[in-house]
Amino acid sequence: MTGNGKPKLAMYWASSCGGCEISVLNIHENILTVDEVFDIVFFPCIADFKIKDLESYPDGHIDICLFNGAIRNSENEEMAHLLRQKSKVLVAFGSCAYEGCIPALSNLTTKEATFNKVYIDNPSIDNPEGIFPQLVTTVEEGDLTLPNFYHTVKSLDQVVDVDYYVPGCPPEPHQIWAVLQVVVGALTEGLPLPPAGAIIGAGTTALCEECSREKKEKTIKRFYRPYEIQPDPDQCLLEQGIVCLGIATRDGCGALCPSVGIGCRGCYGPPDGIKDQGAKMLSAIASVLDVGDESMEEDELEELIQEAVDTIADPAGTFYRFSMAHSILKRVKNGKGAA
Amino acid sequence: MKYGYYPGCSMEKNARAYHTSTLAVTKPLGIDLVEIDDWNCCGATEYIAINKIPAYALVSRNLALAADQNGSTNLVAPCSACYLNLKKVDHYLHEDPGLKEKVDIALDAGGLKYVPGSINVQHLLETLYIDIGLEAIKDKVKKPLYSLRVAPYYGCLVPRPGNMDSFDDPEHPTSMDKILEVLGATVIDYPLKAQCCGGHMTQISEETALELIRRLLKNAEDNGADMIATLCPMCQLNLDAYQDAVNTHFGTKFKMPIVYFTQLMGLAFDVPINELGFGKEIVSAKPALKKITDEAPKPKRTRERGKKAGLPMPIMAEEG
Amino acid sequence: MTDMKKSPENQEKVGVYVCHCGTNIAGTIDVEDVAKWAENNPNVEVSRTYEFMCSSTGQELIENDIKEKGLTRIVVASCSPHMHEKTFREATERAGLNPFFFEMANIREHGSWATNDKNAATIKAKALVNGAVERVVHHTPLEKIPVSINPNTLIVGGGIAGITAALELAEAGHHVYLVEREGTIGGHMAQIDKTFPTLDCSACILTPKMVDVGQNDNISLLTYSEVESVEGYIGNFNITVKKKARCVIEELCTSCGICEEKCPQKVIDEDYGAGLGYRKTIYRAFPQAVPGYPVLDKENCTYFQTGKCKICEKECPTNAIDYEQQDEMINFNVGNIILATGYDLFDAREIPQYGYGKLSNVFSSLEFERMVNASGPTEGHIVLRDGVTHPESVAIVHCVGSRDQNHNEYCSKVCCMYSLKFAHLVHEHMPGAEVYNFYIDMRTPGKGYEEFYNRLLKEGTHFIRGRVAEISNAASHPGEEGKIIVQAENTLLGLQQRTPVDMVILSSGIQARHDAEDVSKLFKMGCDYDGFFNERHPKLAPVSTMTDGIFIAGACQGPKDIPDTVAQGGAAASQVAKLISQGTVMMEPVRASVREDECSGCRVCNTMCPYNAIEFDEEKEVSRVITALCQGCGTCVAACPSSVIDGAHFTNTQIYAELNGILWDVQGEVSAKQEVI
Amino acid sequence: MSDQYEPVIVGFLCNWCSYRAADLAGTARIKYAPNLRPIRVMCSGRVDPQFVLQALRSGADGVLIAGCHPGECHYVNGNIKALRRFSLLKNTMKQWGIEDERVQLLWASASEGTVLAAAVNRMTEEVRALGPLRWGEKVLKDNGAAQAVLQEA
Repeated sequence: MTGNGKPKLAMYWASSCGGCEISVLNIHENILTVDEVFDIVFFPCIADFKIKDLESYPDGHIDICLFNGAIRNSENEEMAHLLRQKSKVLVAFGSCAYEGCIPALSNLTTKEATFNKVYIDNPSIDNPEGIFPQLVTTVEEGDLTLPNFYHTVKSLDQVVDVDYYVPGCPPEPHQIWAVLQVVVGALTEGLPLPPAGAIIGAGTTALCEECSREKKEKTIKRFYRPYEIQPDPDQCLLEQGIVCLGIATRDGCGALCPSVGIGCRGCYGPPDGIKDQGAKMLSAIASVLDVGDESMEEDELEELIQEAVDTIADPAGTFYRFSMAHSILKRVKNGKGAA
Repeated sequence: MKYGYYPGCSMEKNARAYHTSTLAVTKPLGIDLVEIDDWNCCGATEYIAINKIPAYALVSRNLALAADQNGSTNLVAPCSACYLNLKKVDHYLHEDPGLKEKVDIALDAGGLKYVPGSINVQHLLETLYIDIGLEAIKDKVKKPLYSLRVAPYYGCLVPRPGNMDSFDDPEHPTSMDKILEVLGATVIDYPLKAQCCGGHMTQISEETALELIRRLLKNAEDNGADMIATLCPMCQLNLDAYQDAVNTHFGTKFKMPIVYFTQLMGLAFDVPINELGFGKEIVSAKPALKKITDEAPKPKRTRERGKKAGLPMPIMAEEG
Repeated sequence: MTDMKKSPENQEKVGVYVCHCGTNIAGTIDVEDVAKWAENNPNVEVSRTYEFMCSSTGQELIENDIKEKGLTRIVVASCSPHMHEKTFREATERAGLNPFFFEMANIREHGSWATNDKNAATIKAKALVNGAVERVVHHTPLEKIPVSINPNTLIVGGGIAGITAALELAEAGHHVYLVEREGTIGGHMAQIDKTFPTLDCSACILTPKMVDVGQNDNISLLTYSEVESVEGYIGNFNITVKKKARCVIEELCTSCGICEEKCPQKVIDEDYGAGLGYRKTIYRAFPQAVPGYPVLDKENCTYFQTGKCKICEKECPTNAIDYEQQDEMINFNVGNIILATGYDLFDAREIPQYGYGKLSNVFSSLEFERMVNASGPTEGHIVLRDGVTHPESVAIVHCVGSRDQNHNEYCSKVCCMYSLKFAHLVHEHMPGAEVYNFYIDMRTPGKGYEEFYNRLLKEGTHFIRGRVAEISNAASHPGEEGKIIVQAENTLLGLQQRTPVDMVILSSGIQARHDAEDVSKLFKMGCDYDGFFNERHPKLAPVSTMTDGIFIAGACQGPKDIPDTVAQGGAAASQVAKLISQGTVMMEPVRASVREDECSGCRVCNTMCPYNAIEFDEEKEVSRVITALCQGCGTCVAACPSSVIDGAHFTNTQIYAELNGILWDVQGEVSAKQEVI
Repeated sequence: MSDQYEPVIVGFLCNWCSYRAADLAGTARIKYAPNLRPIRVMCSGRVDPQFVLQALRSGADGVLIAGCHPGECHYVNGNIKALRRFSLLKNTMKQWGIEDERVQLLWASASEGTVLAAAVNRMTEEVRALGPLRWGEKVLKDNGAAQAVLQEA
């Protein structure tokens, strides 16, 4: 607890890959400004902090906490509650905290299936007795405990109240810097903060806004996986039959992936006013599938269309790659589902 | 392709010509007919009428054997009566569980069992027309039967109305017409082509049978047929063997050869004539066969103008 | 949903009115319970039941509550919105609310009438009412869209239906474009000799009307023409018509007929002449044809085939022949369209066992019409195909292609009557000839029809009740030699009956035009299973279609005799006249609109609209809906991946609200935080 | 109503064909399963897959989308677009573990009251056979019991 009066910054890493931290460091020399402006009070990834340090802070001690990572287990949840309690402003930082991201893809299967995959079926695993991690393991020295692995991966706002969201997997450095500036402005010059619950560090409309590719009327006969096709450098990828989630994804990243010929993955989440990014994407994509017309026999029609939609492998995984935890259904029905 | 083959009682006897010609033409068309081992009589047209359960059991046995042997789910019967019986029984067993129960007991006694619907019963005509198709048949034609005026005769069993998923129009069948057409023959369209030949009436009430036969022969002749092509041993026998009786009874002078459509296919395929069983017919087909020309006959005008002051006939669909 | 309860609309004051509809609803649904239960909804201010909400007192109930209780939204739970939505919207409006602040719950057609299970019906009714309440609070005020009606009208088809409609409108002072595929108007009626049951000569009553059409300045007659494209919507359709080259310059032609007289080439007249007579290759279908200009038949014209002849050109006194004439595209605007495209006759060749085309003395009904027609190829003499012999016996076969599972299952309505007419004509022309009518059932509904049947019974026609199995020349005994034998089971005697005759007439049924489906697509309206055009309502809107501004008349809607056809022609005309005199129509404001500032310009919606109502602004790189063209289907709304297209009156918010409303009893709603993981 | 479990099926009916088909079924007093809860949309092409998911999320056991027969759509081909979305949605649903019978697409013209009624009866039985879905409580709330100790995994 330093008394230097600088606003206090915390960043925590729950269920995620750590890309968010790297992305923060990616703001280059600005990181010095961050260090100048902020008093970093909890940031396990870059400096040695212990939970007891955190617990020792008075409530609301932290001015802004960037929380990245999804809620996969009981430890993640405990930390979420703790940081919420200690922070004035809690930011769901990055796609995992915001809407579940890759970890939440496991909501498409069951905890059991996941465990079997990881501890039994995995070729690099040698586990003949089929031992799974235990919540509690008693050894001479006493009980060892592990966090409880939940059935469903959740986003941060599904366990605690969140003030702001910064989307992206990871958030783009320039956006991070913009966000920090806003906060700094608010803390130092008393500038207004964005309304609570706002999505900051991103645009409001869909990515096509930022995408420089030429867009025409869309008439798609089938879809291709990236390796199946050499995309035209200037034309809209979707029109070429490459699944690009840009049409249903919030802008702000500068359309990085499409600019290098890779369809947008959708990591910035849906633009304003969309309940379910995957469903919306699904709807749009199916709509522009230009196969079958009203003159055909019903069976023939259904067959043709089925053929065409079958060219999209793993639709759920594709359309919900990042937004699973925020999707309408959130997870697979018990037992059944893709496994 | 492999097909189960149910010759029935007549094929190797009075209908030898049908049998041999069938084997002779199916081979080049890639149809591999495998005779059902240890088959029995189909009960013909009478037995079912007299004593149902045994009759059904009798037929079911053949179905069971077919299902049991040679791996093909298709069973071909060239005889119309055999065909209809097999198909009918398969259908009834499927529709009527009560009946199936009884029949199963009979089959079981013989260590057999049959799942209705597991065998697809086909008449030879169906196999050729549907499975093989006109194109394939056309490809095999080496000596077209130009100028031979043939009246296709279907009899009453194959196109029988209500025959489950019949492969041709029961009221106006045309499958044999189309096959004869691709053979190059001139097909005679005549109204009685699907009417009764008298069947076993010849044994029960000859009078009736002869009248039915006479009508058929006359109608074919009036429409200018050189010969009649049949697909059923019974029909062939009645029209051929009783022609003499008809002539004496009605004082007519019919000399209408009655052959099997497979014999004509054989001719067109240029199969050696001795493999086709010609000469077994009572009214010789030879004179008629002489009419075959190397050149296709001139197509008659698409639209017959009435004579002077006459009124034009309607254009026929396929022409107009 | 929780987020919706937060919304300010929550303060709306909703009035709920549950209708008894006598016992129609109250008999199955506990309306009192539903009304009481509805009060629990925080949005509901008053909830009542009433005997008949659609009655004037029922409507006043709503109006008073709005005025006295300051209701802001209205829900009526009664019949289908297709029945009374309009009624209650008007009531709502009368009391000063926007009519679209009303929502209907269909608890009769979809509720009380669909089940006997009272409990289930009541639960369902609650769901539907709740859905309507939740939905209506999210309704926004909408204004109907006024569309001005172009007073011109397009009529497609110059048969008696089209002619009637055209004259009705033209005489009312409105301009009409009458488009006819053939060279002359007149249609099937012009081919017919006499009309049942009155037996007045078809031509005598038809041709004067045809002449009127030709002479009426308000009618632009486009014969030998077909509609190529139809764009737009009620009040303002843009029509393109292809005027096929008839190789005759209409301005110069005096219809003197010399070209036709001198033309050396004779062909069988398949269309007007039903294939029974002959015509020249430059010809008028019949002398009274309107317009009188001939048509040159390029397929058969010696000049077009061989490059030689040109006799017509040489003979024409006014140099009206132009072999180089090209098809011409004509474009014009109309406010309404009447389709009167008529019917095709069932082709008897489809029933080979009836021998048509094979047995020379089997005739189609149309052939016979031409034959008995004094101006026909035989000058009205009834003869066999040889053109000279008079038949001594004639069989008339009803229901050819009709009431037949293999062909058309429906009854063609006119065949019985015209078959009776045929029988009468045979008796009249050839007393002593035997006439046999083979019928399934005798159907003679209509003024004077049954009497006509009785008259035929007296005239000595043999009526045999039985469907004909086959018609052949296969004699089974000497008495049948040289005859045509009609085989049928006489179902009254229960006997198979073979009837040898000299002549057979096949009374073919009425079918939809072979290209009816293309036409219905061209005009963006529906066809039924048999290919006849769909009316808006089988009883209450027989000449309207689901597409505003497009009407149908005559046999294109289903089999009809001349009186019905004429009546429909008139009805369609009056429908159009009504719209023209209104000047403008108010269109449902159910329309899509793009929130352009939020549109990313992805162009997904661009291909969605069947009416091309979505345009892309290359400048701003956003898509835009042209309201006038939008029909409000909402396909683009569902497609828009960033939800920036709003479908007025069917917004996402409204549908989600209704959805969660009707699922009131199964929600089991748990906020994300309560969800156990 | 008997004690047997009564599925709740949400029906998105198009204004021109299937909604009128349901009207006709009623007018003709055809009795069919009261389990369908209709929502009127102008065209089956208006049905946003989000609606289907939300319906299931909000407790429906099944969703029926009904439109005009292909070629008969009042809006020319809105139903074709519905079919395209439906086909892709079904592929996706499979991955969510949602049985095909729970989300169905039906063509019913305004004159096919019987068709609609029959379809609703059939679907009701199919869904009844599958048992309740009730996503909120059954899938999300007691989803494999949170306190499940890892041994069970």
